[in-house]
Amino acid sequence: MKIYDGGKIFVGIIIFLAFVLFPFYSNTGKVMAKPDPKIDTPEIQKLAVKKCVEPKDFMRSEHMQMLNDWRDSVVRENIRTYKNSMGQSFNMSLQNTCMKCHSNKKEFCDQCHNYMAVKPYCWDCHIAPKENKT
Amino acid sequence: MAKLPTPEELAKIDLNPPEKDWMDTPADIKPGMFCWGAKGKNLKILDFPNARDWSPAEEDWKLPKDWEGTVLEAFADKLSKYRSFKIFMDVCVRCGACADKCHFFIGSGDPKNMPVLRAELMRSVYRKYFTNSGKVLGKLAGARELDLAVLKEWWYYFYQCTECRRCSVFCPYGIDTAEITMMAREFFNLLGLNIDWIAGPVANCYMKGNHLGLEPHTIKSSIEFFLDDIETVTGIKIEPTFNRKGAEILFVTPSGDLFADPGTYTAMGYLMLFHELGLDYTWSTYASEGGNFGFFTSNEMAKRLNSKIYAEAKRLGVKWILGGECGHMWRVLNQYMDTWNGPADFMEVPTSPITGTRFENARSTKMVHITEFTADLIKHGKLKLDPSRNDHLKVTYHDSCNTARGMGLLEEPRYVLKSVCNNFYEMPDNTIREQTFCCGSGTGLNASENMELRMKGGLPRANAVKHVRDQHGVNMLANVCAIDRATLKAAMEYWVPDVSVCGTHELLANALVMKGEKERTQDLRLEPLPGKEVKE
Amino acid sequence: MRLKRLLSEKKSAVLRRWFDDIVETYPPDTSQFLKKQKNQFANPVGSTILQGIENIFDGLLKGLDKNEISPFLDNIIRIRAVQDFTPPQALSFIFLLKKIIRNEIAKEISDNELSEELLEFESEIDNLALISFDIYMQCREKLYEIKANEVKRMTFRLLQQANLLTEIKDEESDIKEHDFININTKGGS
Amino acid sequence: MKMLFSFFAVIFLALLGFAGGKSTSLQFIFGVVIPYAAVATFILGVIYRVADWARSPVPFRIPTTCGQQESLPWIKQSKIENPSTSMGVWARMALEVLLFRSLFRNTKMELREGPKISYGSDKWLWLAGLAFHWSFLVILIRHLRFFSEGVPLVIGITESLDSFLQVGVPLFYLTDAVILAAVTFLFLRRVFIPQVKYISQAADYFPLFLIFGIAVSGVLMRYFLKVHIVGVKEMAMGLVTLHPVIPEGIGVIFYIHLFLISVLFMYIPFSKLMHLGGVFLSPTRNLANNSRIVRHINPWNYPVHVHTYDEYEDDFREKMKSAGIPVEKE
Repeated sequence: MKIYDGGKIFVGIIIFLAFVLFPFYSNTGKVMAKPDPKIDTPEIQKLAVKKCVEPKDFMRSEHMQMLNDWRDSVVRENIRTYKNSMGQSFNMSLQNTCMKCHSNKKEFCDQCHNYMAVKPYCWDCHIAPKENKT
Repeated sequence: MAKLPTPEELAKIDLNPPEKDWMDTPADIKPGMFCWGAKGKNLKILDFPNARDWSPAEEDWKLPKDWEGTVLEAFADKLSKYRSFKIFMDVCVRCGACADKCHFFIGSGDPKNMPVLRAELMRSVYRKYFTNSGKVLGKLAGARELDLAVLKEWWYYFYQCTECRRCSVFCPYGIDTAEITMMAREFFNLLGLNIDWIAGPVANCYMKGNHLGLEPHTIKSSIEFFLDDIETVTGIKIEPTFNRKGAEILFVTPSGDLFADPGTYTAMGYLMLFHELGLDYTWSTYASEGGNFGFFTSNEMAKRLNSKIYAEAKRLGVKWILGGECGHMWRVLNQYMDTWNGPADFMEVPTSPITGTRFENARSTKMVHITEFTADLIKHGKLKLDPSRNDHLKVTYHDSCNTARGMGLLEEPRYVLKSVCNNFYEMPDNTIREQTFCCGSGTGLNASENMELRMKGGLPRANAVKHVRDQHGVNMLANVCAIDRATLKAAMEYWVPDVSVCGTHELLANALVMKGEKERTQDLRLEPLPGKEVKE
Repeated sequence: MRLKRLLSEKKSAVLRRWFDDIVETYPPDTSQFLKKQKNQFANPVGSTILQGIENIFDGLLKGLDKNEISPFLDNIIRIRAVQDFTPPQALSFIFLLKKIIRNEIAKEISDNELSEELLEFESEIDNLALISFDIYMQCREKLYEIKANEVKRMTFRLLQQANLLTEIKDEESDIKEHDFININTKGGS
Repeated sequence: MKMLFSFFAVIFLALLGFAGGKSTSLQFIFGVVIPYAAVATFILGVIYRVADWARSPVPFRIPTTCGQQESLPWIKQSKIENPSTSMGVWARMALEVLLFRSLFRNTKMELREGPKISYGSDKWLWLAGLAFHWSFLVILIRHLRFFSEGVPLVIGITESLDSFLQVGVPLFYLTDAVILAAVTFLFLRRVFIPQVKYISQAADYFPLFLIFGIAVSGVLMRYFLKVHIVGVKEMAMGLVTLHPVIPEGIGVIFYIHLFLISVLFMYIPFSKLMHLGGVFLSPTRNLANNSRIVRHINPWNYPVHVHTYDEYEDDFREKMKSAGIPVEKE
């Protein structure tokens, strides 16, 4: 089989491969650390029932939506109390509710956010908690 | 008795095809739209297969046995030889950008004249025999079998394409219907399905050196007729040479200009220009055809005809070749000749003996277009011109498809025209330069039996001419193509009757002030020059 | 003429219907193109029809003047004369106007007893048709004339050299006169 | 018919993806086997097709010239539209591939009558085509965040540009809207412009529906039927590091999305979508118009039977002599 303009075709194919195989070769040899959000802060340890404001699955997929809603209702409507699906009430506050328990931003929030390359804009306004070096 | 149809019914009869798929609508071969079949004797001269007389209008096309096999074999062969063909079969996304760009579609409204569909006529067969999806899914994949109806449809529509390449300008992948039409015509040729208007000139050109079948002495005597006319107009006697060894330049032009008006006036223009320059050049009776109807037949035939130019240049020992005004001739000379019959290393890089300009852009083929040559002369002030002699003309310029889209010769002829006449007007932007509209009769479709087709195809061009006529009073349509000179004349007669057609060098020769000429009172057409007749 | 006043008020509606109906006489894919492509150079057929019918209609309203109206009829008919139409098909577009007008102002006609005027107006349309036959024939004759002219142009120089003509003929005596013209005039380049 | 067939084909494929995601036993097939097969088919298929094209030579130098040729030094050449150098060809190809130069030509229309809107359709094709292809590229690039650890800056920038409006949570991507709008437009013009409908094949509708399905499932997944996104990335990383894993509880919509993408990748090499490779190989665009300057070689050029000068002279010698035309043999 004769290939005409082989040189150009070859270069083209190499460029094509460089693009499509990027995910493969750029990750060779890397051992992927799965994100491992830690929930063993002192504050959580103190809790009798270790439960967040909503069930874990819901929090996992909807926390961004919830935080967004909280912000809107606090800042725009001055409503500060959140009633969860169980009828319990919470103060809508990132700093005083969420981060009180999850005081370990690096080991909790950042675990997944960095993994997924998501940069939430919470910390554009809020001051990230100062963490003790572990 | 049947009820009389109402006007509405009458108007619609036959014209609204049922909402059927195009594949289910076989071609209706209509008189006025096709050319007569090639004569057996012409095909025989050229050793073409299935040489016999035949008529497209008859049911029986006298096809050879197993013609399907012949076509499919050739199809596979062409796919392996032409990357263009293979890619153009594969990559069309049917976006429709080309659909309304074809002059035949615009003029006829026949949907199979949309370039995309013209190509699909062939792609559908390609899918059936050369792709897996087509083999398996059949019609669902847009595939269909090659049968007689398909062949006839091909024949009808690929002889309604002038290979003008306008569609390829607009296609995002540069798909060029001309390439596909060429392949179709290769197939037809294997089955003896050529047309008379092409096969005749090709046979002539092969045996006698030019399409018209002019024999050597005839060429000489017809040029002598021009010399008489030139003497009448200018008082100057010109003595050109033929087949002269040792000349510096070989001049090759389309033979149409030796016989058909108004091309003849262009030929007179060349003679006058060369005489005025004292150019050391010769005509050839052997390579007496610039154009190449073989190009509308098959690649091989085109090469067979084209070979004469270099062969003759070599025999005569010229330094370089000058080519006259022609359209497809220049596509061939620019894009094919050197590849077929080169290298032309026995010649020198063309250099104008008058200005010393080296034509670096032709340093391999050694062949220069006459408007490049003349534009250079004018730029260097080597010609004495009196453009007022063309003051009775309001001129516009028609770009030939092939010089525009297969070469890019756009400014040279314009520069010449603007230098030799005072009234020059461009047609609208989307009808000139690379977007130029075909005359409607290229690729050997300039017969007379298909006049309706030619008029439809010429409509978009004529329409733009009409616009400048109405706006600026344009009365002369200049061009650099022998087919244009012949066919636009007809198109103008029908669509814009008060516009004449001429070659660029006719106007140049009219304006050219020659040494020792008498006061001119006539133009090359022997018509009185306005403003000059009183002095007589 | 109350009818003509009425029609000039309805002009744009009538013209739109008329244009659509004419365009409908083309195959469906074509008709859509003719309607949509407004560039007069990319779509000479559609724009010629559009301009033509407006001027023809104006001419009818003003009172028929053959010299004034002919060029516009000519523009349309010249195109249809080379398209795939039979003669009646090519000219039927004139008669379409009658029906359109009747539909468009049906109510006004009966309300205002305009049928007398309508009859008169329709006979003007009939006149238009007669002029059109004339133009159509001229176009078709022109086509044949062009064919003849082309041959003449190409053979003119041959005839000038009548001696040559006989010379070739002697040599290829098997060629008939008709063939001779074919061989020696075709190609062109 | 052609349209309905394509539509139901895509629906059927989506259902297959649904079944694959629902059943734990099928998840490995739909999450690992098929994606690997799709990528392999895509890569090998594209290479095969390109190599297959390359097996046919380009016998003649046939660029479609769209501007002034290189000629006399004082005549300005159109160096991109009618290139005579490889630089020019590169520029021409870049304009063609990146900006769809040829499609853009459609807009250059003047002296039109009527309101502007009436003629815009051709420009719309260019705009929709451009919007579609660029969105597709941006979407591909930002998906790379699922396939890389320590996501490269380019991907991050692309993503933040795509979501710069900062609307909604998760941030809304512009390209999601653009690609849906563009695909819809490209579909509608196939349906509503009669001449385009007339030329359309099932192979034209199918990819449109398929890409529409992919985009819709992606949008659903991001904004509405949220999936376990960390799991998605784990799975993606597993695939590219060749240690495939099937994390639990990702959500069935993800499997639909993934399956449709796999189908698209497998479909590309065997369809008109190969225009992605073909556009680079089109001889009317990727060649310089320099055939009078440099001899182009046709590898299968073969000698042909010609009518030589000697034969010609033999035919006409006497006539030539009597006409005073020089001959070789007296």
